Amino acid sequence: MKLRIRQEENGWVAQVEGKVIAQESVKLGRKLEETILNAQESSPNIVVNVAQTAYLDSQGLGALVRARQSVQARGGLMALSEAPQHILRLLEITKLSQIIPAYPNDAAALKAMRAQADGGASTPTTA
Amino acid sequence: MKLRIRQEENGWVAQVEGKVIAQESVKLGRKLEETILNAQESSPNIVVNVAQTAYLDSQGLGALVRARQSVQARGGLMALSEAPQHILRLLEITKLSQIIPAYPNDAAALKAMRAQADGGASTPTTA
Amino acid sequence: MRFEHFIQPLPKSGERVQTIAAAFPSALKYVPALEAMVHSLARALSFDERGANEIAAAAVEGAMNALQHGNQKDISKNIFLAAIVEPNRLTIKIKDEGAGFDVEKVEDPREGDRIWKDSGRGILIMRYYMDSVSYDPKGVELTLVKKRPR
Amino acid sequence: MRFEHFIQPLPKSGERVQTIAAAFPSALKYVPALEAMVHSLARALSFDERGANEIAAAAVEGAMNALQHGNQKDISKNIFLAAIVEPNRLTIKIKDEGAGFDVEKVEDPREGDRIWKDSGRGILIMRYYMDSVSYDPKGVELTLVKKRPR
Ligand SMILES: Nc1ncnc2c1ncn2[C@@H]1O[C@H](COP(=O)(O)OP(=O)(O)O)[C@@H](O)[C@H]1O
Ligand SMILES: Nc1ncnc2c1ncn2[C@@H]1O[C@H](COP(=O)(O)OP(=O)(O)O)[C@@H](O)[C@H]1O
Repeated sequence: MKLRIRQEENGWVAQVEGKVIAQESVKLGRKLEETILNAQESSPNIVVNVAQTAYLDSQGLGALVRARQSVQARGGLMALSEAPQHILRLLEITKLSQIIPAYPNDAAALKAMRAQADGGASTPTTA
Repeated sequence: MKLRIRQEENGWVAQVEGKVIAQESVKLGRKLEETILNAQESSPNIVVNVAQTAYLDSQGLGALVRARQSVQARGGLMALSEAPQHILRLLEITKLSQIIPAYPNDAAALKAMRAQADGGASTPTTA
Repeated sequence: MRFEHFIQPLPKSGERVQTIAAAFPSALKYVPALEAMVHSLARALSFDERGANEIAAAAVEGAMNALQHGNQKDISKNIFLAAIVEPNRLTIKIKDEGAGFDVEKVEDPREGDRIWKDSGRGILIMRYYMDSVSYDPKGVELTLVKKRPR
Repeated sequence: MRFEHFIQPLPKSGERVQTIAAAFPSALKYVPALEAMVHSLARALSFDERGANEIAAAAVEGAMNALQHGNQKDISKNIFLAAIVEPNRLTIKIKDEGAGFDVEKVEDPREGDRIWKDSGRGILIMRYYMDSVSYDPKGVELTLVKKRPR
């Protein structure tokens, strides 16, 4: 796994590449937590870009669920971006698509979360 | 292994990427033989570009030795190009550097072999 | 458990059926080696990248369960892996040295509040990736099957 | 040979020493899975890409010899692999079910006309890549050792 986390104008983007298994899933969870806890803004939003993610194991998915909760506890939102078909399918199979929306790209995800925070509507992608 | 063989003005270039082991070494040998045997020109020269070769096993090296002999039997020459340090070292350890010269790039290799065929001098790279 | 007891009931290698077997200590750091072996094997058996990722991902789920639930991370206990290659299918077996469990009692992670849990999706995911997922009566040996391409 | 006879003399896994063991049928198509496993293992033990390639390449040479010279490509015969992980070094053992050989009698592939041969460089290459290369008296079990980084 290669993980890069950067701050954009409207929130954080975590880019996750390669295979997310075993120790890497633990690391993904820890890094997302750190980012969310240390964010200076009041309601941090975070996008997880999985365009180059070969696959995540169930603990990697668990890390996303935990991050989704942590960010919510701070009044923020989380979403995926650029999810390939196989990851969208995985989210549907596990029904995590109900709690983790997916958008075609980082900008769309950040914009949608911003709009939602402001009370607007969002249009996530579906498989 | 990913293998691409193309014809240039002064000879053939075989680009070898990744790991060359087991069945892949057999394939490398077969493809080089085919290229040399089917070449239309009278004294075919061939460059093996190993810039992206992670490593070759001893049978992959053997395939290069056989190609070196086949090309010579047809009055041509063979050389490596863009060999990373670890491949240059392998050639030295096995002393194959004595029979398979290495050049910094495809053009230099083709030019040197051309010059050598014309009776000129060549200056291969050493580790 | 001795390796022999895992190996013995497996088919012997011959022209039509071949068995690859391995044992890994129960530590997270060895899981990628198991993954790499299964992935590479699947590729050699003409599964495409997607198919090989699915088989490797299922094997990782099985190995993680063996490591965490079965062997309770006791590094002196082994995760046994077998890959049985037949002309039409690849079978992966994963066995641990733990107490076993009853797969019938495992709760559906998609129902109710469980959607908010950060675990419980391994078996579901294996079922999605593979053609067949089953356990021996004791719940220490997992069998995963996927049809080979063509 | 039974797997047990290969496994038994190996160190049992514990906190300081861990043993990974595997058996592969003697077919070229399984060598990449062995390579991938060893490479991934070496990476997990903090060897860099270069070091992991060297270890994997040496294991491939050993496995190819076991497959071709030892087991004579008899697919029903196994190539046994063990990786013994100690704090300061990684040991790879490769054993075949063949008749063995005398490594002292192997000729130097760098001398005379042998430079023109398309084979005979495997052991030389293993010696270059690893810190130690040795055989048991019979010549069926190869032991490769490389110091771990730091
Ligand atoms: N090899 C095993 N040994 C003992 N219990 C197991 C084993 N595999 C699975 N289980 C049980 O089944 C449950 C569901 O497993 P799984 O769907 O993989 O999710 P998770 O491992 O995240 O809990 C586990 O929580 C565990 O109680
Ligand atoms: N496992 C083995 N069983 C029997 N003979 C072997 C084995 N390994 C190596 N040898 C012998 O040693 C020789 C040298 O091996 P090596 O240096 O790897 O080159 P190559 O395999 O290309 O001949 C082989 O040709 C073979 O005769």
